[in-house]
Amino acid sequence: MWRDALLVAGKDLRIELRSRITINQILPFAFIVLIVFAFALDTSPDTLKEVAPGLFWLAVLFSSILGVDRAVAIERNDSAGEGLLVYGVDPGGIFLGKAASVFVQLFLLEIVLILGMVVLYGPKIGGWLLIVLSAVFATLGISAAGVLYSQLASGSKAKQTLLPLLLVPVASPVLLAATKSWQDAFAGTSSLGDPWLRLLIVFAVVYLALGSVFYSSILEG
Amino acid sequence: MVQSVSGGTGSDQPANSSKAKPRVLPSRRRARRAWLTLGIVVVAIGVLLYKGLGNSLVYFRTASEAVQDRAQLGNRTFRLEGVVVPGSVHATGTGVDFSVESSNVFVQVHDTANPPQLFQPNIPVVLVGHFQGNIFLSNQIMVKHSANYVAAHPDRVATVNGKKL
Amino acid sequence: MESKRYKRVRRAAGIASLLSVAVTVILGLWVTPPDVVQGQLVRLIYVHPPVAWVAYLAYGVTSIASILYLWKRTRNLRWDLLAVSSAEVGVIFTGLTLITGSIWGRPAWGVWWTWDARLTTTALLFVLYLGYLALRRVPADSHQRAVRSAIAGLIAFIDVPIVHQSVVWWRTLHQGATVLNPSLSPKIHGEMATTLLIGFISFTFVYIWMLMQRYQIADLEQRVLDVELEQLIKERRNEPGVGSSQIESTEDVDNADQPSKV
Amino acid sequence: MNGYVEAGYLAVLGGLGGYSALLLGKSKKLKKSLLPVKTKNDRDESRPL
Repeated sequence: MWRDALLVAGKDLRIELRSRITINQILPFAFIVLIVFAFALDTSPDTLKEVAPGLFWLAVLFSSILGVDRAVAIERNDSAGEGLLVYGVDPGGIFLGKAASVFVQLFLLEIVLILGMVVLYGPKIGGWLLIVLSAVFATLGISAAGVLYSQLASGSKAKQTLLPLLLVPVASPVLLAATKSWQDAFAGTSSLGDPWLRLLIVFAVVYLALGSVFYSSILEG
Repeated sequence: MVQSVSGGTGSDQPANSSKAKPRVLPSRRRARRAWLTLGIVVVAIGVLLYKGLGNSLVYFRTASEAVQDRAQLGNRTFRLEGVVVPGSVHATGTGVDFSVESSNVFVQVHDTANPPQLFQPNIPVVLVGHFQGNIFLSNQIMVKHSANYVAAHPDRVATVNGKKL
Repeated sequence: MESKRYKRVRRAAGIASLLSVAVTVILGLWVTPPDVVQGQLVRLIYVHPPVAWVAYLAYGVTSIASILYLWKRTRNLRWDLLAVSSAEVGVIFTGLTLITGSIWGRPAWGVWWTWDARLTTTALLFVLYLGYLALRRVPADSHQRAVRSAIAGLIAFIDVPIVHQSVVWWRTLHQGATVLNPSLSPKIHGEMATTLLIGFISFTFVYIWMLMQRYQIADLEQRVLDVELEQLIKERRNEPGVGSSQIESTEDVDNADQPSKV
Repeated sequence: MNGYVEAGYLAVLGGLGGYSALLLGKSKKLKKSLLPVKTKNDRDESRPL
């Protein structure tokens, strides 16, 4: 399963590297979201500083919808997905690979985005270790839930509206925990024993496990 | 719970046959792996339920905690909880002045909004506002009533019939 | 259309729910005494918690039916129909929980809504199962849809214990459980407790009736699809004497095995 | 009583009543749509088996 996961992740990332479809769409989108938030709240710069973590993770969550949609769409052309199965690639491996590929893309996006946030919102940032660790696990959780739900919603004409409806509630605990954990980190009051970080780890583990168990059922069905 | 993929019928094949052949796990191993993973999920959720969060979702701070964290709170807006001290309530033109108490720590409150109808002495309240000096300026009072229900006229209750569900 | 037994049970549940809800309303609005703290407002306790309980129950049934569908040995499309029926009823009851809670919250707490853990997780529950129902509308063959929605239903159910325990784990404005609290000692007595119990029972009856009614609709819809398909096949053949396939279908409708599993 | 209690009860009864009516209407309609098939012209033809 793990080898298959690496193969699929490598394949997806190579496709993305060559086509640059996701990055060309997602990065501008994420920045637009950040800028629109700044517009909406620009009358009170202090508020903007205070809610910066929440806005950041909202931008990531919205962007992830585009990312996971693409990750599943890759396999739809020429029934590539069936091809993978016929080759005997483990469905759990496909899931983990896709989640990993989305994770890498989102994580890179976050690095760029955090620079944008500093410039646009100007929050005080401290506690880098907690910031990085919560970002890792939050992104894992969002990618796993996202790939799972994107596959669940695939094949529907209303997918563009259905996927957010399904994914946003499921990912909202992750969004909440990531926001709170970043708030703690920004306030500089927190250690690595942050309860929100623990929550993020639990969610990442749960979504990854559920996905690798159920993915074969979805593909088969 | 995990079904073999369509076409993945080769359950008789060994798990790690030569690389050229499709590697399909035997269905029993597959099922065991599924149960193992579900076990992880259950344990993870269990950890979350038992240990995980405790009081981390801070909807409000009690009066004693707020006084303790006074320096850190500054004049940030937060929710403060405490029991309304009897005899401290004075209606003002726009709202009401009173004190709240928790663990024998008292906080003086100046409220500028209409209190809800259940507002009364000895009831726990949650206030939204911020400190100014040692006075808590509140612009919203929420009553946090308990889950106890007692008949207003106990003599009317013929039989005590506290059935459990 | 349906077996006599199914019809009888459903009718009994219908009558029971009408009667018991009437009793709950009469007891709740007029017979029970006002509360020391809440006064007349306490009367909302006879509807709000029972409605919330039915929502939990409905999602529990959905989850069990989903598991039974996913498990190959018990796989049967009827479980899928049962799951969606129960989820839909659950969404109705969750909506009513939110509405009655809001109506109670305004006078008792002073706010229509606040983002404490109980209210937030309940709102989340509502949206999760709305998503479940939306997922079911995705065109797919029935097996595919059943598998997908079963998985989504199971994942959504994770929120149910979180909703119930939220008042224990976290600080909330919402009060703790009056009856099903950790120490299992009810904090309500006398007529009030009896009425609350009757409330729980009566809304459970309503649930049973609605579930059976909704399940029958799901079943009928399935048959209409089958009949339509057969009619199309028949038209395609367009030969005299082959129309018997249609009679076969009506026979199915007459005495297909009835949902004794409900 | 005080408006809120009545509103709460009305919301529950109205909501449940409305949904019940919807269910009843739907099943009636579906049953009707199945009936004509039953009474079609080839009803009397020899049944298979």
